[in-house]
Amino acid sequence: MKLVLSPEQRELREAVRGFLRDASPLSKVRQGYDPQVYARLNGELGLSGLIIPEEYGGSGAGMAELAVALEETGAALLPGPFLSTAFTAVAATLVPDKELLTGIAEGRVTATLDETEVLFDGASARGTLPQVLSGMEADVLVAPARTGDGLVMVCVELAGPGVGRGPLETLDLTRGQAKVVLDGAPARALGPAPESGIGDRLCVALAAEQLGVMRAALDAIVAYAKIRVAFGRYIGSYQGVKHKLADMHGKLEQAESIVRYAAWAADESPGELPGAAALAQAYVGRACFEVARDHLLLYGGVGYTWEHDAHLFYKRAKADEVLLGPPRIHRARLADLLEL
Amino acid sequence: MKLVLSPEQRELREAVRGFLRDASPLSKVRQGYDPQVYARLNGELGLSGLIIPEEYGGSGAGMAELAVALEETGAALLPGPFLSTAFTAVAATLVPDKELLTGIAEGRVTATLDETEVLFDGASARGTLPQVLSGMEADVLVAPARTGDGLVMVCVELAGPGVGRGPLETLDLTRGQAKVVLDGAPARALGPAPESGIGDRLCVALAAEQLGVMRAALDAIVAYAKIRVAFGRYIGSYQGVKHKLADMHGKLEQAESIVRYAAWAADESPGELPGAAALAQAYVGRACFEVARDHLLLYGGVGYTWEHDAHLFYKRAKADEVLLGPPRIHRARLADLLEL
Amino acid sequence: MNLVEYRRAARAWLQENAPSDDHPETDAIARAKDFMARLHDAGYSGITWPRRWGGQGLTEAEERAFAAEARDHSLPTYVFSIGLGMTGPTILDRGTDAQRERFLRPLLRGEEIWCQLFSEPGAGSDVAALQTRAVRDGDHWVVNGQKVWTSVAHHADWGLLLARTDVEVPKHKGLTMFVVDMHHPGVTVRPLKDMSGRANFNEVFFDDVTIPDEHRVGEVNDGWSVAVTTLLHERLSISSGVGMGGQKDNPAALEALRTMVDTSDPYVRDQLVELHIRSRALALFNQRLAQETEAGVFPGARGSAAKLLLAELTLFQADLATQLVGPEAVLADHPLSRVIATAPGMALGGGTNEIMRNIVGDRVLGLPPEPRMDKNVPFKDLKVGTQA
Amino acid sequence: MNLVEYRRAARAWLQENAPSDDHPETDAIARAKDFMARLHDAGYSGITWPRRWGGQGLTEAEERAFAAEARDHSLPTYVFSIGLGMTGPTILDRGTDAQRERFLRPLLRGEEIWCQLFSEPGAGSDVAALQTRAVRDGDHWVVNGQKVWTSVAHHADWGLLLARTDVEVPKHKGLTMFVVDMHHPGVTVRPLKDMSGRANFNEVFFDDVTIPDEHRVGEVNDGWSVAVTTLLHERLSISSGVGMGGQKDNPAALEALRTMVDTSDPYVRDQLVELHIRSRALALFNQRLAQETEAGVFPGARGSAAKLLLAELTLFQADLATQLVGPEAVLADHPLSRVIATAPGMALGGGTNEIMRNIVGDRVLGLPPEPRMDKNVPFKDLKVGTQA
Repeated sequence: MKLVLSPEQRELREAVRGFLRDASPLSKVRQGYDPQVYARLNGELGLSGLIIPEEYGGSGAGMAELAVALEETGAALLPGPFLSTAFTAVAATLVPDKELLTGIAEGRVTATLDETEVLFDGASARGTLPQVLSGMEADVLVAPARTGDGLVMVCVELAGPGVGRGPLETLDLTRGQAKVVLDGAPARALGPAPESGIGDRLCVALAAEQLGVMRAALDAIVAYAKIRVAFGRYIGSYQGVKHKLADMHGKLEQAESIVRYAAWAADESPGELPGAAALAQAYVGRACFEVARDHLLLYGGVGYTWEHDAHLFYKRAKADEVLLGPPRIHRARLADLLEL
Repeated sequence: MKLVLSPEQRELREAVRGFLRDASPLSKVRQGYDPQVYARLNGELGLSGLIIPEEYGGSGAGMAELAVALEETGAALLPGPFLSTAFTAVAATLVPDKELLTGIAEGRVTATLDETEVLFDGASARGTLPQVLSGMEADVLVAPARTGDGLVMVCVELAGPGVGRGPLETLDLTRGQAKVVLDGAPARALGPAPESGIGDRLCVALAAEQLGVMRAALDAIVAYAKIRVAFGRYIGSYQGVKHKLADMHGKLEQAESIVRYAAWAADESPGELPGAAALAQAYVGRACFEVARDHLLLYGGVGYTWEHDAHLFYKRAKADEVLLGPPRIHRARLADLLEL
Repeated sequence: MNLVEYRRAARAWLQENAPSDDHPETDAIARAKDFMARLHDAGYSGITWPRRWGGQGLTEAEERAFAAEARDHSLPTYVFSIGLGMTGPTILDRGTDAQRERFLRPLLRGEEIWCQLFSEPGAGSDVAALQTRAVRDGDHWVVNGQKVWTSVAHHADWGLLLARTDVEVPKHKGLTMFVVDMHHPGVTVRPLKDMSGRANFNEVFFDDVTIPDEHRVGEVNDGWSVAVTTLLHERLSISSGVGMGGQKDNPAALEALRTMVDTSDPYVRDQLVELHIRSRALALFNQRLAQETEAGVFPGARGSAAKLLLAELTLFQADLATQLVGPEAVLADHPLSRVIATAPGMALGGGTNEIMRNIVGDRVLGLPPEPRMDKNVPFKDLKVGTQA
Repeated sequence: MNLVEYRRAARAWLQENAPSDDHPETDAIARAKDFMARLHDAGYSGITWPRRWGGQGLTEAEERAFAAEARDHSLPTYVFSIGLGMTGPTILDRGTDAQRERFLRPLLRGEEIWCQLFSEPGAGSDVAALQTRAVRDGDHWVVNGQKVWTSVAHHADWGLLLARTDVEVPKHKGLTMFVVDMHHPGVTVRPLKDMSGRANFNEVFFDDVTIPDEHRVGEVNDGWSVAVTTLLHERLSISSGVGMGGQKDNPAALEALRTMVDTSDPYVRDQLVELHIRSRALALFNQRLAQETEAGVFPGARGSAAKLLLAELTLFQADLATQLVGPEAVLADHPLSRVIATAPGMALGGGTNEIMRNIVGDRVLGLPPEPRMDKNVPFKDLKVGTQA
């Protein structure tokens, strides 16, 4: 089990962190998706190809590396289809048809993955997908379809014919969703849907993003507690603030440990992955929201204002917590895996 | 709905509180049951007859008054069969045969009530009751028995023939339990067991005791926080202590409100009683243990010692929390009552 | 007229006169003012205030009776709430007779709207650290500075302003209270959006705003004691309203939530039970405080415990509801989206949870105070606001 | 010998020599001493200590390798743990050569048992507020006072004693460290029972106990800096052990608990999931700290976060287990009865949760310190202990 980053992983982290600090500072995230940033992220850092095998143009790294990258994009509240494309890359590596991978690895194609089953007649797809992550920004949609041969994954060009999509305003101001209606949209089968592995990896990937969100929120409020004065003292010197921050730190330490473990399991220990993945969502999703909430509250009134960034973290944390379904599903999964 | 005490109820409270302060101070509770204190409690204050109708020698008061008394016996961690006798009096007022009531009201008879069903042949009872509250101190046991005519309540003299009983060492040093084996013990039927009403009233009575336990624990640690110094300041001036005490106070306020409401419902609004009773155990049982636990922790190391009284509250709180069964039963009951 | 008759009459009047719209929108202001005038004509505005200043000279009993009846209606009194609950009582307690004469009757009749100008960006919980300066110039004062969290400032005719008049003395000792004309050219009101995107309060900027000395409330440099009066009234008016309803229309409350989620799932059911337990516990506590108040026992700082618990319940139930409902809950047109986006408000407005815990600890439990670093330092030497 | 060989040899030695009994009972002491002598002969006692003083002169790598192997055994080293983990390293760091010569080898060989005498009834978290006095009398010191929470004092031959030698200076500046002979006639050791009824520690009374000046450790009035050394070693030895097992035999842990309760009840099942989540979260955090340590990144104050979380988990799971099991759990012969009765121990020993949160806040997060009221006041004028 490997819970600490290797020197290479630390380098990756620094590279992504440094890039995002310059290219996508917090002051910019309300402007939404910037395709140029996304292109540079993939071009200069090759992030979109991180977990894509080298033969398809990726760097063949593992979930551990993807987790490092997602932690940073999470901490930066990066807008746009980076997470959804990573989700899709996870799925696309597990189906026979790998064509999509090359486009993603090259940074040409943004994608999104949805779990809503669509109808597929071998050439086109029909169906309504009520909440597609980054559905307005993604070029391609991958979704499961029930066919005579069982469940297959199909791929649809979202800018193509037979596709209607409309933006959905959501709580999260930094990343949108879309309603997508497929009405005979040309579709291509990527092969049978794997029996397992996708959902678990999505749990891990999302937990990595959540780890970044909570870390950045904690860092921000700790910094504020060192400069904000009330009643003649820095607020961080009051135990009412300090003890809460200490508890938040404990959650962060545990969350990071779980994310490292789950990413390691995805790469190295498939038998442990289902339990690790459910644990990651059950713990990290909750911890991320709690830390984001408490960080907002500790700002006092200013944290309640629209101008302040605190609510961006709070809202992303809540949106992430329910992104893969009501959080209880992860607990129920754990109960099953523990044979309780 | 009546949530505040009447002047008469306040008088009763002062009388019981004053009596127990002198007759059963905390320094004495480890010595266990003192029949003399019990006799005076019933003689001077008439507590054992509080809810017994006047025609049977009681004072015909309601659960609201019993709750006031139990809050004080709880706060004093009074050892002995007071709660168990109150439980029995609750049951005995709800069955046709009222003979037992007179003995209890006069303070001659201590009693206990158990929910374990025994076998009853019309004249004697058989069965093993694994954990009878105050089973060594009580003179009389009341328990349900399944007969051809349905469930009846039967009454057994515990000092009589055919009864074996052995003390059980429990977590709670201030109040014991006993294992009771009935092997053809002479028994008398008190009449059919009422379909409802007993269990709810036991929930309310116990919650009243728990309210007293948590109040006394909070009072004690608040007093200590005003005299204990660390790092040159009273510990109560640190927000780490103060904020926790403020939260404990909030629990106490809510617990008292619920106990008053549930006792009022028992007396005046039978339709609300089941929900109020389940609420009382679900909230107050938990709050009592949390406050008792946190009060112990806030003492620091000295609270962990045998000589200190903190653990007496902690242990009583835990014993009370599970006295009527695992606490989840009250939550499950609430779910049913709310038709969830 | 005895209390029963009084209440019956109030009920009848309200049934006849209470409108349904209480949104403080622009065109609603005129209607609200019209309603207040009728309320005053009917004798229900300023029930306990002295007759001499436009009140009814009755007791708290009548006020409570009217309030109990008013709870069944949505009265359009929102824009007057600061005046009625805070600034008006302050003028009544601490103003001169000339000020009472000038300000109170128009306030009670809804002819003039008031706001309260205490908080600043650098002085939130620690109000007395405020930096807005008022400098004397003959028989006037000249004010420069910035206030924040000011409800209804964009509608207000008058503001009760706390400003610093001496920086050489410790912070509580150099403050003075004024009534400021919100229509003065140097006053700029800028709406401030909350985290849900709604403009619920304002920033107010003062740029060489002059105030005649006769609009000073209380002595020079005695403004803190006047502010304490105002804040006491604020706390009373908040705590009396706490937990009294509000759940009826809350989509995160049990009754609404049970229709949105799958209650055949035992986990969901138990979470709803938890919500029921917490909601009932607080509702009963509030009812007990209300009964005590009716019996003449004033809750005092215990109201801060109720406010703290309401803040926590508000956060808990918004969080729980969104978890149970899942992905849909974050859609902007789902009712829970707004609930989760405003849930922190109760924990931040009217004193943070930390301040509430201090109040409960100090005033209810009588715990020793935090040592104060800022009591005896001249304000100009004191660290305030946000700085390294 | 490389590390793999070292570890293999250690494993073999332990399999041959490790006894099963680790209870510090009276007759067990002789066996424990015998084991320590063999451990030392085999080269596994004082692995990183200098050879000159009886150690092995090896690195942390060997020590960790041995510790990893030792985890599979219950070594009877409990009565030596204070000496090995705290007082020995202090003598090593701060003692004179004569003291090192006299004390360290017998300590490593288990010939002499040590205890640590810092805490007092009036000085718990705030150790430096201690009141035990040592007064100089020629080439001796005379000690009077009382210590508390002293593990293994009833077996100890020597104690590391922190005493006040000057009351005219602020509290940290008037302390001196000594080695005291626990067999001195003026030393009285009284067992102190914990809340579960077991005597796990002691009170120690000093009544005109004399200590030769050559048993002073460090300079006069420089005892606090020596104590900081000791406490640092204490924290290291606690945090390195935190969360490393202990759950295996815990009746409140998931594996034991699932056999006691009805897991067909969905509520019970979800509560067990919660226990699993919290236990795994902490176990993984501890493993990460251990991996970092192995990689040469020392956890430092982050170990206090792990200790805090362990304290909370210990309380949580004892509480949960007794709730789920219900009435039986409080019977004295039920395993959970003891668990709930000792659950607060982890939150109180080795620093309360409040102290841990201060450490994490100050040293991990770098937050500003609490203002100190006690730094510059002569001790004799300082409020200490319990007083109105």
